[in-house]
Amino acid sequence: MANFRKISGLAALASAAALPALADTAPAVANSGDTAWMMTSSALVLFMTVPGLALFYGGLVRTKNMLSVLMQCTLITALVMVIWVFWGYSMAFGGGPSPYWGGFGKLALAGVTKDSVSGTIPEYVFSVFQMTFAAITPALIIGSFAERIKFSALLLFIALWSTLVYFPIAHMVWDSTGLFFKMGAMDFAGGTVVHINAGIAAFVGCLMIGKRIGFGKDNMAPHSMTLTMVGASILWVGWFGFNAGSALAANGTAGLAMINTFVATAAAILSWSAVEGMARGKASMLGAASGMVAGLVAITPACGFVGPVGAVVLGLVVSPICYFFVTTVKSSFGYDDSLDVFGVHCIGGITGALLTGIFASTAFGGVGYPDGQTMMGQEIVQIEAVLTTIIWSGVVSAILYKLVDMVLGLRVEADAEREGLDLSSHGEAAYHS
Amino acid sequence: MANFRKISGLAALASAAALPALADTAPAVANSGDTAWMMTSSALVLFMTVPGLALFYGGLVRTKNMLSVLMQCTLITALVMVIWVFWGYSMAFGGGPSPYWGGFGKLALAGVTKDSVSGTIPEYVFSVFQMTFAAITPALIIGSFAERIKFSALLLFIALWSTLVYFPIAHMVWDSTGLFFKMGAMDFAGGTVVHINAGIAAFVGCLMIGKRIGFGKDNMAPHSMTLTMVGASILWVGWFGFNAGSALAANGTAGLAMINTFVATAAAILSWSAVEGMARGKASMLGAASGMVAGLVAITPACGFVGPVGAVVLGLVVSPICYFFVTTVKSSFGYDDSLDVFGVHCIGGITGALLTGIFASTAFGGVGYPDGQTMMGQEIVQIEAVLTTIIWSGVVSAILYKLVDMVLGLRVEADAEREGLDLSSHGEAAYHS
Amino acid sequence: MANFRKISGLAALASAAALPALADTAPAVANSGDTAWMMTSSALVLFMTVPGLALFYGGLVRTKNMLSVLMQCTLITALVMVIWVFWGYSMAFGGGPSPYWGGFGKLALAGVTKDSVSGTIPEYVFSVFQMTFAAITPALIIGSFAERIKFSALLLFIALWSTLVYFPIAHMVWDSTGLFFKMGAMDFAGGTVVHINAGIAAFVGCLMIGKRIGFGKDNMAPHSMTLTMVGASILWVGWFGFNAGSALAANGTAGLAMINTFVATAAAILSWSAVEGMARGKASMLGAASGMVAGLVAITPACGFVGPVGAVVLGLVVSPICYFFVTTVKSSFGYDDSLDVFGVHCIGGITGALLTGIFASTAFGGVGYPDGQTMMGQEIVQIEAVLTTIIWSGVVSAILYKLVDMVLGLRVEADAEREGLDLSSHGEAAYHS
Amino acid sequence: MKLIIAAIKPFKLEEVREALTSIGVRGMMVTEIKGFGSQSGHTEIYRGAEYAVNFVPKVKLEIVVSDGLVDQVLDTILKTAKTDKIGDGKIFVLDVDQAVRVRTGETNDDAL
Amino acid sequence: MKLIIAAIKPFKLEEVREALTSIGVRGMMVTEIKGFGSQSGHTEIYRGAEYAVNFVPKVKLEIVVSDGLVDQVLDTILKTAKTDKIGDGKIFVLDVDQAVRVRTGETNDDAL
Amino acid sequence: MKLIIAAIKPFKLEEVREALTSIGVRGMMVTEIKGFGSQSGHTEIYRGAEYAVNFVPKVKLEIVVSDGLVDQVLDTILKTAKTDKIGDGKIFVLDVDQAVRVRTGETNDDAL
Ligand SMILES: Nc1ncnc2c1ncn2[C@@H]1O[C@H](COP(=O)(O)OP(=O)(O)O)[C@@H](O)[C@H]1O
Ligand SMILES: Nc1ncnc2c1ncn2[C@@H]1O[C@H](COP(=O)(O)OP(=O)(O)O)[C@@H](O)[C@H]1O
Ligand SMILES: Nc1ncnc2c1ncn2[C@@H]1O[C@H](COP(=O)(O)OP(=O)(O)O)[C@@H](O)[C@H]1O
Repeated sequence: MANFRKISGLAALASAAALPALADTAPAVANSGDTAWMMTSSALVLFMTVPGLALFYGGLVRTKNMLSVLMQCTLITALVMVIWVFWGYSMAFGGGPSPYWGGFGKLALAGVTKDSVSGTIPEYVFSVFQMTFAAITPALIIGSFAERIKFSALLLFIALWSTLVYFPIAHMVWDSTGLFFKMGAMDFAGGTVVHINAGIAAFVGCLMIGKRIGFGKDNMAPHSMTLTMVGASILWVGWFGFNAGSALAANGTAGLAMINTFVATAAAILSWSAVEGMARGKASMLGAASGMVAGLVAITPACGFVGPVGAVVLGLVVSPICYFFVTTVKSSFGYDDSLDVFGVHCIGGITGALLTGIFASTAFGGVGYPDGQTMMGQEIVQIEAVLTTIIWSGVVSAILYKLVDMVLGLRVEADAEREGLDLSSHGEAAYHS
Repeated sequence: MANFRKISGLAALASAAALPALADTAPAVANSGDTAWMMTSSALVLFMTVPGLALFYGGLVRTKNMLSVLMQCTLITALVMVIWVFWGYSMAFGGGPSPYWGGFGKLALAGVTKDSVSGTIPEYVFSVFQMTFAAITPALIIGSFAERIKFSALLLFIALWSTLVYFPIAHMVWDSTGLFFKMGAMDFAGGTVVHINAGIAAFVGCLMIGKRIGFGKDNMAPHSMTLTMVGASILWVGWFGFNAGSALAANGTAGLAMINTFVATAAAILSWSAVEGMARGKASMLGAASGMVAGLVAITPACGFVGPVGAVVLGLVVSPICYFFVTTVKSSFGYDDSLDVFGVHCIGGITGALLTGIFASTAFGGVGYPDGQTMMGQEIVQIEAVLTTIIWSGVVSAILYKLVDMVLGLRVEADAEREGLDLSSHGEAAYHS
Repeated sequence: MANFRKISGLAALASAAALPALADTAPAVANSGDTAWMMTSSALVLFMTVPGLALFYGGLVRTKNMLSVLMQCTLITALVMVIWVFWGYSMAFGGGPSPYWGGFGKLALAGVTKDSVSGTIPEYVFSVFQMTFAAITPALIIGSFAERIKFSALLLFIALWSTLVYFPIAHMVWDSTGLFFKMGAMDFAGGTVVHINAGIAAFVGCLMIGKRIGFGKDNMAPHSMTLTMVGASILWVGWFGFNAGSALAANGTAGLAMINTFVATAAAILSWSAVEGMARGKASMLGAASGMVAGLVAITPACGFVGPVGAVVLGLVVSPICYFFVTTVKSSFGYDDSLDVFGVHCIGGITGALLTGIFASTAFGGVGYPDGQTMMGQEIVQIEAVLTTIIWSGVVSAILYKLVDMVLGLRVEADAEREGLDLSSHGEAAYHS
Repeated sequence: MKLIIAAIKPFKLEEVREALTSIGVRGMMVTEIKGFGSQSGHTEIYRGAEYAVNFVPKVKLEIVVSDGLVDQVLDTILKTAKTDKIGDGKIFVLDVDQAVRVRTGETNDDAL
Repeated sequence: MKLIIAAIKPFKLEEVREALTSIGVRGMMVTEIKGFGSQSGHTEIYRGAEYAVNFVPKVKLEIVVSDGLVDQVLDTILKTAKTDKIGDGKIFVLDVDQAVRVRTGETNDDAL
Repeated sequence: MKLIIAAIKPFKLEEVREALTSIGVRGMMVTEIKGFGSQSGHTEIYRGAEYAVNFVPKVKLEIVVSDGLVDQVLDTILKTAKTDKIGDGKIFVLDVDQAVRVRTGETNDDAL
């Protein structure tokens, strides 16, 4: 987010221009238009998580596990938000000088008041916007081990994961002292910190937790493709807050991020449907919804840097790649990533991160690289950022899963899994007639 | 809303600072950023009502009564909006000098044009924002007597109730000549006028209408916890319009209201789930959704006055209190408040109103009291406002229920109730396979 | 949209006043408040389409065709957006001098950068906002031949229809060189270009494709009135982006469009329910939802021109007219317009377009006519615009249906229709238990 | 052994089940069905399209009992399911050849 | 009395019900079932996971009639449910010992 | 011919169906039912309101076979549906008078 400013000096132009004199002479005052947009964006990102992601995932599980998915999304959101206030914001944006974390300077939002300003918006709004990112990222993870995770274990894992994986990586990417930020990695709205990060943690999770009982044998068809489509659509709508909100202002860069988020997604829907049409003769709703999410994931790092035609190409490209992973690769290796978090978020995120480095080139209609950087040089930076994230998140996640497994056990009993988590973990049923 | 300005002079600082000179010398012109935010907020509050509240409530009733709940929310919204144009706005904000109502000066929006400005926004936008509050408040009531009310009777009751209860109390709280406003009651976004007000009217309603046939014997489990969760989530998302919109501007106060609306809710979700976990060994989705709403209700009066840590504490506290009311108290007394409007909205609202008076203290990170006011003094004001609302709304509601019962009958026939209101009152069924 | 400026010079006053000097002397810079609102509006119009319209329509079909409706809405959206980037924007707003289309000057968004400004907002945002209109319009059409259209044929038809019908008519209405624009037709947010246009194309479509198997004999009751209500509500919420967004700024005119969009809709809900109550003794949810949409359609052309009381009257009037069409007229003539696109969108749109010419009069609280225009004169212009649209869209649509029928066949096999399009065209089922 | 099939009103299910349990019935199968009979259905109108729904929601019980219990079961259902309004339902009795409990392999009366 | 059980195609239900009514059948129980038979199901693919759905939606009718009506009922169902395509369904006839109408206590043929 | 009615655990359906197919059963009717028996249900609590759900989801199979196949069918179901936990289900056998295939009009054993 903030980092697009440094990278090229281009992105923040429009908004910066609006109050140059003021910024130096008078105390900073928030710009009402930027504030309006960022509050809207924050609400949109919450909307993505509950009910967006919850429905997208929930529709894909069997009826007997519906509420468990909804509960996991809801409680993760609640838990991370409370943690955010106490130590998350500080660890990510506490103002400390380390490239790895923000320090403890803003524990419990110390020093932040309603008159504090961050850029052109109130600091509370900046904090809230970032908080919504911190909440949705771990919620993405649950898709890989849905229908078998123990509820208490999940919450403990997420509390630890947010603290030891998310906050540090958010700092690295978006804080001006952060590691990737200094490297000049281009990640407009969080391709690495959100999607690759969650995607790899999910992948490790499903490997360590193991397959669902009956995997590959029982009919595990989505209980409501309707809800999945609703969830995916809400994700798309909310994602404008996520992507265009990452401009941290209502300006031309936000507009660019917005159009890209529209058209890359549109293109990815078309290409997933086309691939399906060719592979099995019919385009399915799950395919279109998957393409939608894949396109959104892929454009996330790129949205403020590439042009609309580049965005369309990015969208066209990402779906076949993800399709290949959720069909061929998954079935060859036989892991049970229940809702394809790895195949869509991690692979889609990597695709986006790497192509950002290419399509950002002015030659392809992008906004160009930071001063002195070449396409090749940028690509190397992009790769470094991706690899660092994969390793950090992958290794720490593995340790945390192991730890939680020892303390609480990661998985429910076989009978509980068979009965369904709704009844066995939450004591209710999603539907009664 | 408007009243936070008077109370401390703090709240409106940021936005006021932006146009001091202008305000005196030139004709008032709306600020585009504030206007953008208030239009967004208005749309969000409609979103809370339809489909938010409609789904939250609808999911909780049995299949056979689903459409009746949706219809009641929809028609109440429509009815109140039309009334609002003709006499509601005037009765609440007509500019009259009475502490109890706004007079008839703005019947049919007389004198309001697209150039009229209220504060920093077009008066149409102010009117629209207030209208959405007027629509959702009576819709909250229906939860207490769901599954048995006669449709025509409900509409008549709501038309009267809005006129004789809502508009006057809205005037008292939010108009600068209003009774509570002058007393210095702190109610940022409508804890009294919306939640306590509707909650007590609902309580009186379920007592007067009586229990559902089969209450305590038949399985009345929610027909779709999924829809209830979706509705609750939409309420949360929309509530940012409700709460942060009550700043009437896109500024630091709105930002404060927003972060509080996030974190108090998050905390209340956690504490409701924790209480349930301790009481029955499992945290349920209905519990988390109830905690969500309880947290939102409680933070409503407080959101522009307390700090984020105070908001978290408020959230943690409100859920156990509401939980106690919807479980122990309700079952001891045996009233049939079908969807717990009293236990969540009235009790949650009272909790919020009283704690606002405490956590607003700068000692607890709040913005402080109006000049010269002490915590004790403020608490007395808060209590007065709460009691006045309870008495006014309780007594007038009781009279109106009685009246409507005499004219039309409040309740459907037993057979119609057993068949379900969807078929008997609306001639359709919610689902066909 | 833009055309309200020309017509009276009134509408844009507030926003225009904000930057008069600037506009001439300095390079145009986007206004952050207007930009914030227009980005919000664009997201809202997408929200109308997916999942709004998809659910509104989807709930009305039988279970076995649910996904086909969702897929059609999703893929049309995706397809039109990609087309928009390549030639749609240019054909509508390419800057060419023709009254019929915009030329090829902006193919692939040539020349548009993040610093391009259109009015007071970034051109990307203007383009995105318009793009969402281009996507929802053809999606409206599908309702008339739902449950029997061949998927591939639909996509081909829509690609052609957008190109040969939508883009030209959008140019005629909203571009300052456009035919209707020059005639002074008052169509604030697209009554002709969106609703009449789609409505007549839909009507021609259902005539040419023929009735569903079992029409008038089998029970074709909506599979989920709940989803239909949710979809209608989302349409209402999103329509503020559509209508108030058509002010292209966050100002008093947007506020006027917003209040009108609230109250006309509310009035139309009430009057549809009232008519139903009189005709069959019960008001249904489908009736209220239909009234909601009819009210929204009717106020669309009028929302920036009439006053709130005029809007209420417009809403009260439109429902009985549409009711008459979807009941009496449809059953007399026996065409199978499955989801009443003609009866609601076309008829509602015509009602709105014609009444705009009347209620815009200052005598009825409207903003008045362009200089020198009389009510009678304006009505003639309105009628001309309506007729031109009906003829252009009707004739070209008929030709395109014929063409597509010859190339691909418009309709699925009888067995596929009986099995349901979800399985036969998309290979999945909407629900599994 | 006999198979007793009863179609009753849905809201009577709990009451009937309890009454049967109290006279010693230990198992049954319950199915939601659409009943057709002298009780008439209802009409739904959707935007002018009228659908006569001829079926009424009922619950079907299937209970296998030893011959000795048949009369008592019939009596109990007759008493508890009765509301004296049309559509109260029907009871049919059929002969059962064999019964087996899957878990134990016990047969006939032992299996019930 | 006989119990006639018929599994038919869902879209034939209305037609069959009407035809049966016209020959004097006054009641039946209708259940949505999954049928398994020579008519094959379909395959659904979800992101590469393939599910063979072996069952086909059918509707089961259960009709108790007096012995005299059995042949006519069979004939009527045979005629109206037939589409000449695979999966048209089966009809089975079982013997019924007793029938009782809950509302009145009437028994056997009087109860039908 | 005999009608074999079996109530089994839902997750056993596929296994049982396959096993039956392999011994020559060519058709059946499958219904989702609520079972009541010695296996107890569960309790759901909604904001303090407690609902004892006495019924357990089961699947009911109805299979008409020629007399010769009955024992084999019973054996097969007994073997495949068994988990040795309470609630494994019951099987009942009834006599069938007639069977007809709608499509062809074939009767009795030919119709199965
Ligand atoms: N001949 C029959 N065969 C099977 N089921 C029947 C028969 N007659 C009635 N039923 C069942 O019994 C229910 C009640 O019967 P109905 O005729 O409506 O009322 P009543 O028994 O009070 O006269 C019906 O809905 C149907 O399910
Ligand atoms: N032996 C059987 N026992 C019970 N039901 C059967 C039997 N055979 C077929 N059915 C039912 O009849 C339906 C139609 O049978 P099927 O074999 O598919 O077609 P057809 O009768 O045209 O050969 C099946 O779906 C099933 O519900
Ligand atoms: N007497 C009976 N008549 C009809 N169905 C029965 C009967 N007893 C049991 N069932 C069915 O068999 C299922 C399993 O029976 P249950 O008593 O719970 O377990 P088990 O057979 O292991 O003792 C029940 O859920 C019910 O559907």
